Formats: sequence, structure tokens, C-alpha cells
Amino acid sequence: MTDRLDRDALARRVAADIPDGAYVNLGIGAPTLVADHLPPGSEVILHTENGMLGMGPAPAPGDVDPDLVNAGKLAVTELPGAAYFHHADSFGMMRGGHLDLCILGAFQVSQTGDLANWSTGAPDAIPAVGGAMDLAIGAKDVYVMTDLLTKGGESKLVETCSYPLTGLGCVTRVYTDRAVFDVTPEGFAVRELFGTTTLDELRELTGLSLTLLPLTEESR
Amino acid sequence: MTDRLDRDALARRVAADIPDGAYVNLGIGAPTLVADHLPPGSEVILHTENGMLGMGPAPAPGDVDPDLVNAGKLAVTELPGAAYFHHADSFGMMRGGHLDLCILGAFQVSQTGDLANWSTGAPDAIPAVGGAMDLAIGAKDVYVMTDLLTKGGESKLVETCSYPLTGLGCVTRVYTDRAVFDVTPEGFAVRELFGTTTLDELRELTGLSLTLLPLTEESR
Amino acid sequence: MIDKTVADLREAVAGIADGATVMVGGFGRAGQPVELIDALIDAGASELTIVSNNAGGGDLGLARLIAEGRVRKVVCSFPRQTDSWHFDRAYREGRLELELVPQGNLAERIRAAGAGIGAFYSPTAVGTPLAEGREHREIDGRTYLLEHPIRADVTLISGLRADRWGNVVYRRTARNFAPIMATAARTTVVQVDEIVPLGALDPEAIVTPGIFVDRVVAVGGRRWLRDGAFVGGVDLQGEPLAAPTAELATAQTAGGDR
Amino acid sequence: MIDKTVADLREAVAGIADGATVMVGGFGRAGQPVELIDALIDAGASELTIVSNNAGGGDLGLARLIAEGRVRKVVCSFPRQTDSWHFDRAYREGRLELELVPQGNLAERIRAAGAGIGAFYSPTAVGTPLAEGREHREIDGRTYLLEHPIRADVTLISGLRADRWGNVVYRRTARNFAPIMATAARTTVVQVDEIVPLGALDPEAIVTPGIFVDRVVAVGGRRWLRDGAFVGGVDLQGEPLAAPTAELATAQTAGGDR
Repeated sequence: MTDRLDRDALARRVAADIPDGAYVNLGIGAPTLVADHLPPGSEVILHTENGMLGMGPAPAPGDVDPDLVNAGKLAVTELPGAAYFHHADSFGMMRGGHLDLCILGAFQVSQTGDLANWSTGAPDAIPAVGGAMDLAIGAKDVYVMTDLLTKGGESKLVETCSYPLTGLGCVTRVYTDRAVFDVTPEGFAVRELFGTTTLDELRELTGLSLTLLPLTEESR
Repeated sequence: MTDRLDRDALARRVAADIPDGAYVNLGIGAPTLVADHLPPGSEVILHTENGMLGMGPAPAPGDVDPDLVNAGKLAVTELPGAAYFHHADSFGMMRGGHLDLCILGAFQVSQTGDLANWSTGAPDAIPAVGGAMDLAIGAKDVYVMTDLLTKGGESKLVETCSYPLTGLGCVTRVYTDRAVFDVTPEGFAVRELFGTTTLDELRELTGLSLTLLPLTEESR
Repeated sequence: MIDKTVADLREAVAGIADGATVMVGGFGRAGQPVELIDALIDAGASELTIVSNNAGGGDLGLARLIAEGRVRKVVCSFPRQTDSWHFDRAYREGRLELELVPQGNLAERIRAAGAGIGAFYSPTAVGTPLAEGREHREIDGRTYLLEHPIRADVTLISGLRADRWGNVVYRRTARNFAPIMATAARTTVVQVDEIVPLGALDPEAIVTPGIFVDRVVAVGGRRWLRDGAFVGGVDLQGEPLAAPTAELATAQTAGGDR
Repeated sequence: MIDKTVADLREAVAGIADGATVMVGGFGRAGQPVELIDALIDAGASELTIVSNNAGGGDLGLARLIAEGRVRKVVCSFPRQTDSWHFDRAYREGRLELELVPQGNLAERIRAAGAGIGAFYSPTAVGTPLAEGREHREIDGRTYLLEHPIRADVTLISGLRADRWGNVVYRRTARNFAPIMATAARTTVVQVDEIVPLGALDPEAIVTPGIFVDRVVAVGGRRWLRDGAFVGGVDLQGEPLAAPTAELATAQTAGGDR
């Protein structure tokens, strides 16, 4: 168990791959932790789809401004250089391919890059999609950040998603607690293994015929 | 000849029909004269499609600002309450039906309200359309302001336009130097006669079976 | 003389009929026109179709409108929140209909209504359950879905300041859907903290030109600043938001930069 | 650290290839990026497709680019002006191609490119010669034409001020096409009078957020203010515009309100 990255360590790992100057949307939930781990001195401009570029960290207690929230409706701050705009402009920015990167959570990712992250298809659930489908297709790269397995022990990397899709062939990379995977024309390729995790273990856990990127061999 | 309204008098006549508080686009050329004849104390908000509401009159000589022009690229001024916006927003405002009134020039207007005002179809002419087609369909009412006859003596009110169209069935009223016409389901109806002009004269000049609005009978 | 300001909230929402389609600005509580919604509840209209990003949280604003049984249908992207109990109950009891629209398509469809666009092709939702039964079209090798405009009878939004021509500026992320909703309704009603003299707003910084606005009503500093009845959400740790400090409140309502 | 400012005009237009599609902001001379166009001429690219509302007037800017024989095609709404002699000659001699687009469709097609819209239905031009051969569609009883996005390799625009992140504000009607063109090209280059420190622009009043901007170059007060070489058009009586008074020039370039 200690070989798996915890949520903060994973967020730090994702943050390390974001280049200086990138325009990034962190969706809601766990991926927003990435903001806390960006390398000091690096300027990464955060987009929040409710109408802001240049979003800063959470405010100090007592300095909360209810007119200044992120997509998860949590209090944030404004950095120098920030800009506000309305929702149509904000999603035009996204849909138009101007963001470098979106980082999203997932229920499932298929080996062709299909993403399922908005609904488990449970018949009694109240459906809610928010900006998930727009985000899924709205950046040059879409990274998923998630545990490899569900709480029930099932792989979130799958041959074909069984949950309702959010977007088709949109995910380019998946950061999990055990390894980093690229989505390639040949399916998932392991880019990096964490701790003592091995390729064989990952194959067993996912049931997928994973390949190893040359990069990965080197980095071990 | 003295019975015909000159250009300024016609502009004054059009201006008198514009209600306080109306949002109006005056296009380019002769209709822009209407701005000089709006009743004192009336607030009419002028839209210019190059990105401004609340356009004011021409500046004093020496106070010209080349960053502040109207659709005809002539120097204008800014009134208190003015707002600037970009071209997509400006034409969205127009296309979305938010303007109360556009006032345009015309080569021809058909009795179904078709407008021809952008091209005479001359084979050697350089085509240029500008915002004409957007303006033609971009207001709740489209008034045309023009001489009734061309310099060659032909009626600009016609059964069917022979010149290339700017818009279909878009004109609602035509102010000419001899009379004011409404476009009705039954064709042109005379709303007002200027000077000694008679309905019979107009029928002869236009070759159209014009009707007289009840209003007109009263006002004589 | 043009004067779109009205004396009170009752006048601001006058004439909203049973069965009307009402767009309501706001993203969660940021920008939600709570005072106008309260007035709408008092005015009594029912069987409303609400177009808004969310379906209300807690017990006020949109949530209260739903709790009072005034809403027949909600068109939104994200009804489900930790505190959306009023929507949840009404939905589960079959007392209201939900039309779920991805957030970007919702925004663009509202803009299309205001901008006179007949329909447009969006790449969002292709391949998902929300694409079922919709017109698909391939353009330059990519698949799109046909999306139609969303119009309303009335739009209710919240701005920071306005003038008597109806020019409006907003504050921070409270802007969200308001500028596009203002363009998409037959009647647009804006509540603002403050009405300022004509010419006091910078013409370069006006976000909603008055042409889109029919009525403006001043509500004073919003409730969370005015009387301490702060209703904000939760912070990054999920803890309830504290009310803003007095200094911040003063800076933000004293006619400062924004 | 993000710094989109470049040292000079040469660097600003570096890499624009022969045959490129270049969007050029401006409505007549208001907002035309004359300094960037001059630099483009110096850089030598030819066989260009120019997307702009007009096709140049007088002997400078776009007109000079055409006069120098660098333009293969112009996509615009209104090439014909009293002083468009360079375009007129090239067009009549068959040296360049013209694609005429109604102004509002031009603007919306540029916006669509930037906003990822596959295509849209516009009511403009229905029933006119410009509708011939185009896809028509009836929606809710009204006829529309299908319009496709217009994209570019490079956009050249002129703003008033920018910061190192590329946030831009404009001045009065010089704004026109610039904000949408900034979104529709692979590379967007902005000339501004002045580069200001990050944080100096009001976040509520930024018109073009830096995400759309790749390069920013300061050109000082524009020529008509800087050295008296004023090039503006004509007034309401058709008389040539006088250069602005010295007081106005000072007020407008001294970092005043706008």
C-alpha cells in the first residue's frame, strides 16, 4: 500500500509535468489539488469555466469573497493579470481549443481515450453533467487524475467504458496512484511506474495488454 | 419642384417619427442626417455597427478622434452612457432583433418589402456589401429614406426589384421626398403626402396601384 | 428621457405570468439574483420553466422557488449539489421535469438566442447519452451536434452597478451567465447594488449595454455584505465560508474600483 | 515566467510564411495595425490571403500591402472606398481574388472559429445573390444559411495597452474586429501604444484575455498622435479630418482613463 501515491503526492506528480506558461483547467474535486503543488516560480495560468483566467489559491479565512468562486463553487482568489468574462466566452475559450490542458477525474477511461466521469448510470441518480462534456473535448491535452482501482477493486482503465460517456477519444494521459499511462493508438502505454509496481501487476489489475514506453524503461 | 422635401426636411420628417428611447441604426450616407434632426430633449440611442451604442454628433473641428468613427468611417463623438463592444457582439445585437429601427438608403424597394441597396449589378462594379444585408434584417422596423425617383426619373418603388437584393421582405416603411409609404400585405400604402402631391401622381410615377391609409385621409 | 430604473422589487418582477420561461443568472450563489427571486415568489407566478446553470442550493433563492412549488421544469447543467435538497425532493417525487444541457452548450444556446443565430453545430456531447436522437454532422472530419437557441420570456440577473440606460457592470465571477441571459429574453430585469449617474460607468468596461435591459432595481449592498446574513458556500476543505471581514465589505461596496 | 512582449516589430511578425492567411483588425483606419503591416511588408511574405473588413485606403497599411503585390486574395465585406485605389486596380487587373462576406457573417464566422463552433445558421443574405449555391434551412419558420468558421494562420491587431501575459484593452471604436480575430488564428500578434505592468489592467475591463495572444509589441503613441503624420479619413461633410489637438493627444496617451 505504501508504494501507491497518496492524493497529494499524485497532485505533485501531475503538477511537475505542467510547463511554465501553460493555460490549465483543473475541473472540480481532486484535480484542483494540483494548483497547490505547482513548482514555485512557474507561472501556470488557471482557467475556471465560470469566467476567469488567472485564478489564485483559496483565500485566508475571513477574506472569502462569495463573488469569487471556482467551478466547484469554492472560494478562490484573483492573481495580478487575472481577467473575467462571461460563460459563453469562457466555454468558447475551451471549445475553441485555447487551453493547453484540462485535468479531470474519472470513473472509467477506455484504451481509446474515451472518458466516463459524469454518471454511473445508476437508475435512481439525479443526472448532472455541468461542464464535464465541454471540458472533455476542450483542451489540447486532457489528463485524468485518479486511483487506478475503484473502492471495489475494479480497474478504472478499461477496454470499453461501461458507464455513460463524457467524451469520445479525448483523454491523452492518465495519472494514477500506481502508474502514469499514455493513451496511444495501440492502447494504454505505461509511462512511469510508482514504487515497486511492475508492468505485470498492472496487467493483472487492469486486464489490459499494456505496453511500456521506452521512456519508462529508462526512468526505472 | 418646391413641393418635394429636400434632404434635410426629409431627415427631419423621419426624425419626428422616432420615439423617445428608441435604439436606432442610421446606416451610412443620407440617413445619418436624421441624427441632426432628433427632437430636442428626446433620448434616442444610436447604434453604429462598428461597435458602439450612444453615438453622438460629429465633433468640433480639431476635436476629431480617429479611434472614434461611425459605420461610414466619419468622425463622431461619445455621449454619456455610451458603450463599446466588438464586431460579433455588435452584429449579434442587430441580428438578434434588439434594435428598434434601422434607417437605410435604397436603389429599389419592392411592394413586398424587398430591399435592393448594395449593388446595381453593373458588371464592371467592384462588389461591396458591408453591413447592408445584416442591417436589412436586423431591426424590428426597417425604414428606407430616399428620393422617390432615380436621377433618370424611374421609380425606386417597384413591383419586383431588378437590382440584386439586400434582404427579403424586410422594409416596413419608405420615406421619400414626395410621400411616406407603408409596406402592407396589400403592397404599398400611402401614409402621408407632401405638398401638393396627389395619390394619382404617385400612381403615375410608380406605376403601382397604391392604396391610401385611413390615417392619410385624416391628415390632409 | 430614458429611465429603466424601477422603484422596488415588486415593480421589477411585475407581469411575469404563470407558465413563463424565466432565465436566472448565477453560478451556485455567485451572481444569483436572490432578491429578484424572492420578489418573484411574492408575486405568485407558478408553473415556471427555469433556465439556470444550477437548480438552487440551501433554502433560498432558486431553491426556495422550487420548494414553494412554483417550478414545472428546470433547464440546467448541474442540478445536483450537496445542498440541493429542494430540487432533489421535487425531482424524485416527479413534481418537476429536468432538461439536462452541458454547461457550454447551455451558454452558447443562450447566446445564440440573443444573437439571432438559427442553430449551430457543437462538438460537445458527441458520443454521449445526451447526443441520442440528435442531428449529427461531420464538418472537416469532426462530428458535431446541432444545437438550437434557448429563449426566455424574462431574465432575472444580478449586477454590481447600472445606470438609467440599463448599462451594467458585474463583479468578479458573479458575472457568469448574466451577460448572455440579458440578451435572450423578451424582458430583462437586473438587480444591482447601486444605480449610478449616466456617464459614471466607463464605456470601455460596460459588459451589458442597456439595449438588452428593460428594468433595473437597486437592492443595496447584497445581503451577505449588508446585514451579515451571509449565505456563501464552502471553502476548499469543505468548511462553510466565513462572512467577509468588515474591511473587505467596506472596500467592496464603497464605490471603489470594483 | 510568461512574457509575451517582443522587442521590436520585426520579431513581432517573424515566421509569417508565403501563402499564409492573415487576419488584420481595423474598420477603415480605426484599429488598423499599420505598424505591424509595415513590418510584414518589410519581412517579405507574399501570396497572402487577407481577412479584414476592408481592403485598405490611401497609400498605407493594408493598401500598401496590396500595392506591393503581396496579396493573392482578400476576404472582406467592403473593399470599395473612395480611396481604395490600390485594391481597385489590383482587382480590375485580375491580380487578386475577392471573397465578399456580409459584415455580420464575417464577424460571426471569425468568432465561430475561435469558439470551436463547427458551423452556424445565419439569417443574413437569404434571398440575395450571396446566398446562391449555399445550404438553406428553415428553422421555426425562418430561412437561414449555413455559415462556416474563418480561421487564420496569423492575426495582426492593434490595442491600446497590454501586459506581459498578453491581456489587451482597446480604445473606442478601434476595438471592432480585434477581439474576435485574436481568437481565430494560430498566432496572434498585438501592437499596443503601451505595455503596462502585470496587474495594472482592471480584470473586469480586459477585453482580450492573454490566452488568445502570442506576441505583444509596443509601438508608442500611434503615428497620428506621435509625429503629426495623421492619416485619418473625412468628417461628416467629407472634409479631411484634422489632426487631434495637442491637449487631446496628451490626455489620450498619458495613461489616463482611456
